[in-house]
Amino acid sequence: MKELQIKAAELLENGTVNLLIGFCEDLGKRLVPCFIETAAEANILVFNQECKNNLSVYLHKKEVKDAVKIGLVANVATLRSVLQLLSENQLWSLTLTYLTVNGAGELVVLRSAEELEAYVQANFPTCRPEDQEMLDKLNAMSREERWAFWKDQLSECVKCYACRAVCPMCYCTVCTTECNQPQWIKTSAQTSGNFEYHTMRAMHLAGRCINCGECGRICPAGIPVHLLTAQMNQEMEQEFGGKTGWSLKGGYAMNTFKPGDKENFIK
Amino acid sequence: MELKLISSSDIAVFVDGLLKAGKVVVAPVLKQSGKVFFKPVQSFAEVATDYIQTAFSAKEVVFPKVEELFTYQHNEEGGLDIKDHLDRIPETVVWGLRPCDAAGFDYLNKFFLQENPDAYFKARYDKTTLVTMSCNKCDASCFCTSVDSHPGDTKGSDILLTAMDDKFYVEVMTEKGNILINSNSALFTSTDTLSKEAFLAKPLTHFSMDEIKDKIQNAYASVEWKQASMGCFSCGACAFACPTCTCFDIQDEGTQDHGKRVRCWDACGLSQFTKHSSGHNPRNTQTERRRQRLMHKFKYSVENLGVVSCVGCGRCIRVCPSHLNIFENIQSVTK
Amino acid sequence: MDTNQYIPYQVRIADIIDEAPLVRTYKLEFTDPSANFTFKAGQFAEYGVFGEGESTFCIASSPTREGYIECTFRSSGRVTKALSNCEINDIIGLRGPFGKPFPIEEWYGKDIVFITGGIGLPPLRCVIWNVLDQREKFGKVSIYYGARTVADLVYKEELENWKNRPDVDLFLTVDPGGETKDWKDNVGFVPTIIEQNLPSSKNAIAIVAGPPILIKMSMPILAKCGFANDKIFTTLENRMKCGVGKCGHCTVGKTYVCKDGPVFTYEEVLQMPQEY
Amino acid sequence: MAETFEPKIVAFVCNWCTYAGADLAGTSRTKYETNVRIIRFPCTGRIDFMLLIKAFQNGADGIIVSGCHPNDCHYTSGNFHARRRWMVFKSLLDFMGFPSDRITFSWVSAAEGKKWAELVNETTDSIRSKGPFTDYRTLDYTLLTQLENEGIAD
Repeated sequence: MKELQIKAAELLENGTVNLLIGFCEDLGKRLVPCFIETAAEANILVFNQECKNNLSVYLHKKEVKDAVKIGLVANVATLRSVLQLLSENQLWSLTLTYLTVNGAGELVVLRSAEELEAYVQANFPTCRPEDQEMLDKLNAMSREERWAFWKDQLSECVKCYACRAVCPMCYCTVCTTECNQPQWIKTSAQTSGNFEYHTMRAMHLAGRCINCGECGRICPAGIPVHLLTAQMNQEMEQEFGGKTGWSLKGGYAMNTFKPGDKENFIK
Repeated sequence: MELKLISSSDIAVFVDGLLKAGKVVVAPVLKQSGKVFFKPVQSFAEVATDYIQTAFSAKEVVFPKVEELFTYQHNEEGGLDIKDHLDRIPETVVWGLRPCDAAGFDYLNKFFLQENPDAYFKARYDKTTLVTMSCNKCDASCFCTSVDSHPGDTKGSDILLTAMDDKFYVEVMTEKGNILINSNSALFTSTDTLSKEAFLAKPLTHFSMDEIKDKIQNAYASVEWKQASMGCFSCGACAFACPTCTCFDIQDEGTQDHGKRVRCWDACGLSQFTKHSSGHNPRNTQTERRRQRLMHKFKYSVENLGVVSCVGCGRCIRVCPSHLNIFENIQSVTK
Repeated sequence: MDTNQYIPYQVRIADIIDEAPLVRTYKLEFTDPSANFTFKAGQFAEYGVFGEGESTFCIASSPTREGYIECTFRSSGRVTKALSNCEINDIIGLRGPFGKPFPIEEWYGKDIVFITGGIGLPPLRCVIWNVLDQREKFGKVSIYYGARTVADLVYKEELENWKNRPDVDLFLTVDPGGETKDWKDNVGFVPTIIEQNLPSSKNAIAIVAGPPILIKMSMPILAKCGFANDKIFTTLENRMKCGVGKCGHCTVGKTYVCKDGPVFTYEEVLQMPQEY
Repeated sequence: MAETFEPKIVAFVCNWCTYAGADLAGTSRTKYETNVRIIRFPCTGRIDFMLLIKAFQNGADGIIVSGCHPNDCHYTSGNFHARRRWMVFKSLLDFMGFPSDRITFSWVSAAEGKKWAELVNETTDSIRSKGPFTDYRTLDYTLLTQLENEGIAD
């Protein structure tokens, strides 16, 4: 942890970074995002496997973008989502420097998109075992059981939109939920409106989500919404090949096509 | 105010008795996600007992996340039949909420009924009885002692139970509480006042209300707001989990011929909250929205209703994706 | 059971006037005769199209005209678009009256200056007619009104009526470039027209309403004429949903614009945080 | 409820092929069930998945989505994009437990009037056997209104 703080202070000192987004501990010993602008504050930085927040979502925030030169202390999932965002032509107006700790515990500093791509491909994360187990359990269920499962879960949703707020891929200026001509998604948190919202969100993230799991982890109502996009990811990888957040060229599966795409369900 | 005792084993008998009497009992239930929620229960067995705080507050019983204001239906004469369903609200007992939640109900009562009384809230509140459980343990997010409350506070609750080894010390505060007790008075034996101190949690006290009340006067212009709200994503989680957040939106659902008008939760943190149809947004950045939330709770509601509307339950800290800390922010902007 | 403020009156559209592109005036009559709806100048109401929602704008007709109320709105959002598709004899919902009215009784014997622009005239028209219907109680009445183009001027025939009245000084204008061939009145922004015909502030009060830019530009001129801040009244336009000070959308600092306003003196507005 | 349940089928069809096919079925007097309500789209690529959810919510019991055969598309690749979208949407609905067999996807060219008629008849019979689709419409209740709806309050 010491080298991370020293490197961060150095980056802030020599001006390669105006604002560094990292983790620190709050009163309750919880790991929370922190925003450091001066080298002196760098000693509060902390980084370990428990740092799960996907900090790349802050790169869309106006107050953060104003700093232009931004440092990001990131786990591999965050790096993968930055790579996916770069492949979607986002964030190119920022000069980003990434600080991460690799499997062997050494501090790694990535200064360019190419270095980022190489690092992510070398340490490409796989689906977390507990998620895979839940996915298999759900896929093993009958349709009625799955309907009952999601009906019970989605009736808990209060439409606080925290899942949309923490997702780096959800950066639309006006979200479908905020459109009221026509009213695509009901504003009130009734179960049918929640179904519409989560179906729409899963469809808009299919082929883009990098499965960092943040939406399910932070949901106040404890709904595993990350399973929806995780399932979509796995099916689209089998069906269309290619992985999300794998390369700068990206290639969003839903806006290309192959003549040989799956067709057995079309009469 | 009456003081009673009830043995721990009789609690299950008491609650099941309420259920048999046709009352709806809403109590904390441990869900598969490991979080505890207020749900209607069918028996005492479902009630969770080992928890510090529920994920969402119990305000949903008197201020539901979606509430039908009325249904409308075109009739033959070309007019509309408009019907509200205020008469169909069941007798409800909220079991096992914490003293900070009960203080939250006290604020909701002031907010909704003091001026322009809200008929829907009144209908639900009159039919609700609050049975509060004082806290024997707390965590770093609890700060009720900093907002003029404490883990054994009786404010707002009809009955306050304090667990003491194998029995519960029962403080019956209101008439509604008496009715509940008398529905099964055999289980209770009267007692004189006992000291609860030994059985209560000891949350840290970060500041006092008098200290904050005068320092908040010029906090609006503080430069700390930007740093305090940097971690904020502008979602509604803190407002929807909060026992005293009362903002709502009114939406119509249905066609021009028939449908319903519903009232649903809204949050000042959401970016569309104050947006005009012309596109002008008085609170455009996240810093202003976070400032509005804290200034409303610690200054504006004091000026309007004479009481700080934060009860120190710490839900907004636990539920926030980046654990923004309301009492740390208040301390930093009132330095 | 106390009154349920969310159940609307059912009102029938008796007459429709197309004032300007996208701007319509509805004359509304109460289907339920026992409604005896009374209001004061400056109060507003929530107009609801069932199935679409509710929208907030002022009551444009004067309380001195019994039996009906009028409202003027521009079609911009979901509800106002649905409202502008309504025809005569359609039923819409109306909730109100909400908010605090203009303190007209305090203005007896004083000169009154109305300054407004574009769609800001309806909230003031209610006050203007209220004053003109008891004209003898007031001093000089001057109205400064402008719009982007000639077509955007609302209440065109009433403007003619006011222009021909001897006891009203009407200063009509359109923004530069908005005039037509046979446009005889002024051309220029409302604040510049005020500067050309400065109203005297002796024993006078001013009422300003309309787009924020107009309010911002007119205030210094009124200050120059000697109007004290508590002699200038304005209406704040904020997003409103409930109208009774509960839903939280219209708050500016501790003030609920719907319950404590929408009419404020400029002095009160200055004390509020700049969030409107 | 009528003795035999008459399903409401909504058909989202592309204007250049399937709509013309349906037109051909009409002109050649082919009989087919009248439960279908046809909505014309410039291309299957324009059919948004949200429209299907809205249709189910407003009372549809079954949905037909039909457009040009691959390589026939008037806009060259509309149906290819649509094919991928429907593949993902169908598996999402399956994963959420939605009866996605109530949605029939097909290619019907402008010359296949008979195929259109058979498609409609087949779909109507299969939906009629499945009965009305009320799962989606009866989802709406929350904590306390849930009790009111279940009549505990009465």
